[in-house]
Amino acid sequence: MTTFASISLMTTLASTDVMTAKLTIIAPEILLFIGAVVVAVLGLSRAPAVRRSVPLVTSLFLALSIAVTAYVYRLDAVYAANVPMPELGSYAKIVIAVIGILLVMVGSSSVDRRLEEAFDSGRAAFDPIRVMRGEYFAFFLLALAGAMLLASTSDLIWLFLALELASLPTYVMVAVSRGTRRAQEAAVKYFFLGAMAAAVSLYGFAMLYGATGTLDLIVMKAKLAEQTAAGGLSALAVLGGVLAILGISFKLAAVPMHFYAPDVYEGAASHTTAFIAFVAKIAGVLALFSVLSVFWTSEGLPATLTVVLWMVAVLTMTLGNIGALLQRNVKRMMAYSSIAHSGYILIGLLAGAAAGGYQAALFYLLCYGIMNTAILAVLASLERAGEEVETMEDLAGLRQRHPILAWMMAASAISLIGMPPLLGFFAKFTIFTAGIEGGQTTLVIIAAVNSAISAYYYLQLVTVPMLGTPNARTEGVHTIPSAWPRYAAVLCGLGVIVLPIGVSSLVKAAAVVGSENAASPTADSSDNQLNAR
Amino acid sequence: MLKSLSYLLLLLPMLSAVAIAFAPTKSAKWIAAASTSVIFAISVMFAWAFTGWSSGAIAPLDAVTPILPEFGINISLGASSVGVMLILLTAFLMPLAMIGSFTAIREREKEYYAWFLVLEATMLGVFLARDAVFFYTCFEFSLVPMYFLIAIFGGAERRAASIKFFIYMFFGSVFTLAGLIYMAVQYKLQIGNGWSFDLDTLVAFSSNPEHMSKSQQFWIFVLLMTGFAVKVPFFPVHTWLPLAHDQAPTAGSVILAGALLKFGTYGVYRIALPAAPVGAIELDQFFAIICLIGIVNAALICWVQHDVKKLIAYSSVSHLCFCMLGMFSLNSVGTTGAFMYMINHGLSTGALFLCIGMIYERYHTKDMDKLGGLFRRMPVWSFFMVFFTLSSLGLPGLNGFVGEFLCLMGCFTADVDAVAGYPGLLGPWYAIIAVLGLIVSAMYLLIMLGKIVWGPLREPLDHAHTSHAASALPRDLSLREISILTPIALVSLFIGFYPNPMLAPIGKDIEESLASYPKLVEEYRQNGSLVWPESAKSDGVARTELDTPTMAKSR
Amino acid sequence: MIDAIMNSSHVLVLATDSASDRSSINMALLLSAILFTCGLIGFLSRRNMIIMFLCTELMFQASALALIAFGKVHHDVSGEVFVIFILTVAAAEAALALGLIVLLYRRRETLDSEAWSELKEA
Amino acid sequence: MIELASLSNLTAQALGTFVPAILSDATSNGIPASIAAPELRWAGLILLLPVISAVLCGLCAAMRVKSKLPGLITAVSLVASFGLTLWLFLSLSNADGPVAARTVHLFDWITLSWEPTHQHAATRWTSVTAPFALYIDSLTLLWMLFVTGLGSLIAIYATEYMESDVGKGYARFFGCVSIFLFAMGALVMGGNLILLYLGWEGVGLASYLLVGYYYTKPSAVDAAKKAFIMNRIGDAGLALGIFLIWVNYGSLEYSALFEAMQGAGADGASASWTREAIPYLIMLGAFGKSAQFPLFTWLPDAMEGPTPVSALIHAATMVTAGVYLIARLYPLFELHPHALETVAWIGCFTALLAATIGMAQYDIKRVFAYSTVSQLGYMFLGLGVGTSFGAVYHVFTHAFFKALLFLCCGAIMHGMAGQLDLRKMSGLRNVKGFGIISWTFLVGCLCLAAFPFSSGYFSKDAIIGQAFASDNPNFNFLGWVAVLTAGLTSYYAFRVWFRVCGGPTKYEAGDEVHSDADEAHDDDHGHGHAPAATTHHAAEHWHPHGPRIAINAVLLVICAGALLAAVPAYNAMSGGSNWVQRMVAHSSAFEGAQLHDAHGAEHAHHALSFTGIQDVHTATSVVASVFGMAGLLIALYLHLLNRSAADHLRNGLLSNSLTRWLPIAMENKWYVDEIYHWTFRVPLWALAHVSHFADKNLIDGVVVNGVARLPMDLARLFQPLYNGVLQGYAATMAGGLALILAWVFWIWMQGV
Repeated sequence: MTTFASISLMTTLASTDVMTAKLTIIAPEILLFIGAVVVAVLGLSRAPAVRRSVPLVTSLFLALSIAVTAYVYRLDAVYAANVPMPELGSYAKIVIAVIGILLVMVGSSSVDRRLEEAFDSGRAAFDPIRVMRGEYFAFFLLALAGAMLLASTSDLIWLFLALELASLPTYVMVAVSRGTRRAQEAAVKYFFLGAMAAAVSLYGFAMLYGATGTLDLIVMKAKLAEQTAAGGLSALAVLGGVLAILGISFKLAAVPMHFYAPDVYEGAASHTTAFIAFVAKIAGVLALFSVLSVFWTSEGLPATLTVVLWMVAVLTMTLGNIGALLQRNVKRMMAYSSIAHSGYILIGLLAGAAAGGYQAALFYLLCYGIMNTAILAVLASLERAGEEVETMEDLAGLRQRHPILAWMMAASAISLIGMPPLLGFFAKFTIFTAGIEGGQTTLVIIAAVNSAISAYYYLQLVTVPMLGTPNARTEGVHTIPSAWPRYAAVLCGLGVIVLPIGVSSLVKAAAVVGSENAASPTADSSDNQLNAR
Repeated sequence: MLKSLSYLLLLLPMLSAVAIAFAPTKSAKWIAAASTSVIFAISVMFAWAFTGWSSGAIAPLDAVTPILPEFGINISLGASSVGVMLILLTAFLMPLAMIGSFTAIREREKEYYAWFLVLEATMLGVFLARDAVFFYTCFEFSLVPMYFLIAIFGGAERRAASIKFFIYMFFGSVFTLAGLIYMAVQYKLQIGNGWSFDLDTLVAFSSNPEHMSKSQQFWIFVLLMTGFAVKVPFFPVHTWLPLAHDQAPTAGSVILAGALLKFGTYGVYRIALPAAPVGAIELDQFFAIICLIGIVNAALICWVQHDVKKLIAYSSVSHLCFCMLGMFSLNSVGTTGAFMYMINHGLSTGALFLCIGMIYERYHTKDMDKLGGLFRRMPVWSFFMVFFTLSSLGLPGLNGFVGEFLCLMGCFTADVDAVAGYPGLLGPWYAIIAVLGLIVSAMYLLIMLGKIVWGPLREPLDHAHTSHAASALPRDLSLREISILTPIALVSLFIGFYPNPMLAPIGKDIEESLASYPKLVEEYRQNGSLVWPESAKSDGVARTELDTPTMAKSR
Repeated sequence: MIDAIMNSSHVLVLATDSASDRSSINMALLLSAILFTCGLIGFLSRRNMIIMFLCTELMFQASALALIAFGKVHHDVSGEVFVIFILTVAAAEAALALGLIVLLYRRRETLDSEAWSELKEA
Repeated sequence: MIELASLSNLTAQALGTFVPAILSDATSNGIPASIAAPELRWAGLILLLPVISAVLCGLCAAMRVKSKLPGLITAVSLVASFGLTLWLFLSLSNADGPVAARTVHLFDWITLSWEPTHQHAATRWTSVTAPFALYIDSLTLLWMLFVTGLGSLIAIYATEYMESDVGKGYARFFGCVSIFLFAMGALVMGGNLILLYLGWEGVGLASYLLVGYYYTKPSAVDAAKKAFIMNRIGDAGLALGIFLIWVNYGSLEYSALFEAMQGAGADGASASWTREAIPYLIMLGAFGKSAQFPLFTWLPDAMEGPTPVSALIHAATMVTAGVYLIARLYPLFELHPHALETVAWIGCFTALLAATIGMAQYDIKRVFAYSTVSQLGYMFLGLGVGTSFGAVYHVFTHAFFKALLFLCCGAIMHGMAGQLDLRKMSGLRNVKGFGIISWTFLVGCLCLAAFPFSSGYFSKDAIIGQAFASDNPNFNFLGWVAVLTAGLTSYYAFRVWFRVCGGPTKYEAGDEVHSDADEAHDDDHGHGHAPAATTHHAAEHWHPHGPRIAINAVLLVICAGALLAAVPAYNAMSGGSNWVQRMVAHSSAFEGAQLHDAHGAEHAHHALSFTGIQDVHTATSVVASVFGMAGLLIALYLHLLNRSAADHLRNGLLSNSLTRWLPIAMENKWYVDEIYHWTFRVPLWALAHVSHFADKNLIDGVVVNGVARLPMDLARLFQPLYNGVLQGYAATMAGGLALILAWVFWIWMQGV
């Protein structure tokens, strides 16, 4: 009781300092907001060169935000901001921005491409109403800003708003990513189901508030710990926790909130698919960090939440992997793959920070971002008769005409399987290690079986482009004029191969949610928790 | 010296692979042949300089390159005599396989040779690894080059075969990974000294009754064995092998049989058996019975095969089950036999695949019903075929015999030599059933010889028309082909008559790495169970049980 | 199930508040649950996309109501502050929703959500 | 070559008369400890020479030498090897000192030892050592003398016999013969059981390669395969026996082994099955190699090989390896009298069975093949009833006369273009060039039929006499069977001779004249040597041709050997001692206590006492001679004087429904092959198909692919959920949510 009182006292007394500190640590996000405005304006320019510079400007802002993040997270403000996981942002924000740059490269020329061509050729006159590239990249930056904000969440309002900020722009991005009906259908499904999920998590937040009487995460954690110590969590808290987790798991595309994913990923343009696959996932994971850390006590997660997460993890990875087996559409396959990877990440969340689970999950997100972007960048850099290339048949024998793209796709696919010594292996390795250390051996074994299942469909991404024979259909497949998606593919593909050399520092850098953190159990408590079983 | 040689062993194949990728297509095969030969020379130098022959202990090569120091993962190399022998075997077979492919591979040559060199690097890595993760990395990554080799250069069903091969293997080895990680995590939690993935550390740790309870050991053994069993391959999980062998290009089959399958047996010997003695002892009879079924079943299947390559593939299953039977007798004789079997199987089966490849190049069929009496056409080839068949069926005086005899003897005498120095499990009845395999193996191998080497001449009907590709090849073996087979034959003969230089260092190695067994085995034989603390440490050190699902105790 | 939750929150309310407020707060919470359920059921059963969107709004407002009620329980204003943000977000969503719906209507001239089921498992 | 032949001739004489000093008068009970004799390392050359010859033959084959060079190389090296053996024999005979076996360590072969891990460990079991070492005692020497001697002679014979294959299979043939000699040498001289096993399988290999020498003939290939596989069955038993020996006695080296066995005989306490099973497993090996029931069917088929091979491997040497094995391990068998009795029964049964089959065969080589089986049966009978001397003596005499018979058959075949059917040849003694063949053939038959005072007479008598001398009534019964078999033997031997060499001159060419026309490009084919010009009108141009000098000389030498093999027995009769008996007596094959008992009983009472002859051996010779003469006379009547009577007899038997089975069964070899086919091969073959089917469809098809398909099928199960309808998704999500909430609630209730 006294600790709780002192904490709340401290928060009120130091509130002005806290506010400054908070504003300091969200400097990268603020920068992205500014960037969003700038980009939106630039996109309306009459000069084609200016309009064409939009992706570049976007990247510049992202690069700047990396620098700012690197700077800001060396300040004391990080600890003064009274954020449950103060250092989280230093890794998460940089990862988001880096992958963001790659994603910009993938999508740089896709939005409005036909329209711009029409403008260039004089078939159409410039019309500010019809151009969308500016908006697209503005939304792009906003969503990234939302995801980044999730890394420095300190209360439920922030959490909710950041989640919505990460979500709402993506709905629009899906809709405008390409002019087809399928994209709009995808957007509709994404939006409505997303709204429902948001409502669910919001209701969960309300319950959490009801159970603890506070929205501040640190205070809430203390309150819940008190409840636990006093004989168990209240039903309200458990209900709130479950609802919040399930609502957020929509972002992760975790079972049972994953149904939208295949349709949306398939409907959106490839570059947007890459975007939502990564951004939504990292947003969801960061949000789950916050929610789960509230529940961690010295005894670990409450049993009910453990069970729920366990089941969700198992179902997510299993349904994701088996779903992907039947797919001929690469994007749809990658959707299921995304679902499956969420399942693996959930192992890290279940293992807890002390066992290195959060670290593993963060590292996993980075790896997943690179590998997934590589595959979709290859798709984005190809077209057939003006349409996106998205089925296996289109990729058959890709090696013969675009060997580098085929190799990059193969390397990334093999890495996604978890084949050592590629990047994906280290991602899985850290997750598995954390899982076993966190006492989730059974779960790890299930995940291991799942990764074997996944080998089947990932191998298709190797076999078809590398070994398939080109057919009449693939004759029409060629690269799009812009080379940026190809560069992105090569960068990601090389990253998959080369980054393992520096994997040590990457993993070390991900150790931002450590045991010294207030919001997560310490190593001792973890041991005790394990021992108590 | 040893350190730089070991690095060279790993780097040279990789560098050569890169060189091939950038060199002109014409020179690919020459680079491959030259570099694999150089690697063999290096491996011989390595064996020459190797210091662990007499001690039997694993000689660390002090070559530690940290990869993930947070997890204690390094590229650390070390070798025991068994490992060095297998390195020699691998490095010996590689140049032969490469030279053997000169005429068979005419398309996508660069990829072919480059992948083979990558494969060689992984194989040498497995046998040199002293770090569990590095071991696993090499163990697993070998699938990729093999996958490409089968999928690009294989037979008609290559696609299905390669995918099956890959997934089957991968499915098995993820369990091994889980087992390795489990050991490492327990090490970290119980020792509190940070992470270590050093194989010896982990093995010593987990075989200690103070650290691992009975059920933990049991499950660790099960997890580790799952991956190794698929690789060996044990009886019910062997079905990838005939398909993969059948579809793989000749050199692929050679390496698959010669070195890749040894990953499994080596893994069992190097990791599974030393790390989890309780699991091994309790599951010993189960695995032995599996081996027996494998021996007899595969041998019988060989009998009714029409495809000669499949026949040899199934005979591999039978032979490796034999090898594992020897190992699971857990005594000195059997384990030594098992090791000899590994080497000899690599030589003779590898050579048989080479022989069959030579026929396939000429006749484009492996169907025994279409080929016959080739002695008349190709006496030199027939000589080698008969020679290696005899070596494969364990004719004394050739290499196959030593391993086979010792395996059988180890298995047979295991329950009796408890009065002697080195008690083992199993016993005469296992050996008696295994002997049936011996008889049947003579049967199918001689039937094979009777069909393709002896008898009236039978050539495929359309041979005259399809032989345009083979027109470059002489009717009988070319000098190149003879020079591939001759070294293997000579080595076979040498081992057959003078296996002692191999037996002595291996004996030491086996005593070292299975040091905990004799006592436990004897105890098990006397009491039918082992006195092993069910919960090893009760003083507040964390332990996560493998056998209880998390859910049941989550409350 | 809702009963059970209500019962448990009942305990909580008992512990924190006076008996007179108890019933009204419980009623508010019950109402919020009913609203949420109605919203969900409406979302599942109606095909008109505007109605569906309104149902999600209903669910949002149910949460808002619960937040206010809990704020009352805890004598805390932060619940109400949250509600203001929720309203803002709801407005933003509404704008987005309407934009999307108009876009779709232009394409298909229908607001039936089932008309948009081209993307599915093959 | 003639010189070499006469050298061996001389030696054969020497064997009969020469009494080695160290072997003369030792009566020690048990086997003396062996002496390490590093100075005898040169004895390894006996093994090395054939190896060198094999390698050189291989080189000749590789270089496509088109001359008789390989034959010459082999003959020279084998003769040299024989010379060395003789030298070894002489040098050991002249040495002073105790009577003992010499062990010569050549090099380490298999050495496996380990530290005992606890203090109870006995020292013997802490190693498995099998050095490449020789164990030379008088048994070894005896065996090696006739192995290398006959080997040299037959190699010389073959240089001429195989001449039609010069440049084709010639080098291969002699290479294999060399390999055989090496393997046989290792078998006989090897100092431990694993080395014996090496030789054991090695001779099997040589046999396989040589039986299948005419590899284009499917029957030859099948016969080779059958020989190897049946031998493998025996080998497997031998291997298991070797393991058991190690288990029980802790060593595999003879010297240590015999010591341990004598200890075991003394205490005789343990009778665990591991100990009891040893002789039976060893027996399995011996029966496989020596073609005894039930593993005898390969030997007659093995006659597909070239005749010198039949003579050398399948009559004189290799097939006696089983006898050698049991003789070598006689100390072991003496610990198990029941096992010896089994040996006797099986030997006797095989002798009778094979003799009955041999009576009804028309292929002369097959007749003698069955005769070999039958005679081997005698040898095992001898071992079984306790006269290892008798057995070994019979091996010795049989080696000569059976080799002679086969070489005669071969010479006939060679001259008659492969003709072997005794119905199609007659009166060859009058054909030009066949004289020597016919008369040496007669000598061979006389010996085989144990005609009084021939070598076979003495050796067979030693066996049968011992059977009658035994107290064991079973052995007496076996003695009667053996006597009956002796009569049958005499009948079938002379049936052949009277048919082929007696009677009016009449012959047909064999099928090899035609076979060249059938297979125009059959360049490796050919028994005998049908000239190349016989492709058309072959039969008209064909004339039988007699053998030349090499064959004739060898026939004469071996004939002499066959006759002289009786000399030791004469020596014994004239008050001296039988040289062979002394050789046996100073080796591990020495019949220990058992024999002495029998000797004690000899003069008092024996199964042939009714004849009124006190000495059992004399009585036996009389009885056996009566049977033998009866057989001879019947053969004389049926096959020379009144050949139609034979057909009448056969038809008479066939027409009587009660007896018709007899000739049919005999001509069809008692259907043993068929029985094996249906009881072993077919079920196993069916099982193989079942295994294959199960492997392909059940394990791979159902289980593996099923497991692989399971995720797919599961995915299909879930596929309807992804129906693309927004409400559907919402409903599923909400449903999932509700389920989870319900579950959580349930768990929570449980918890509270």
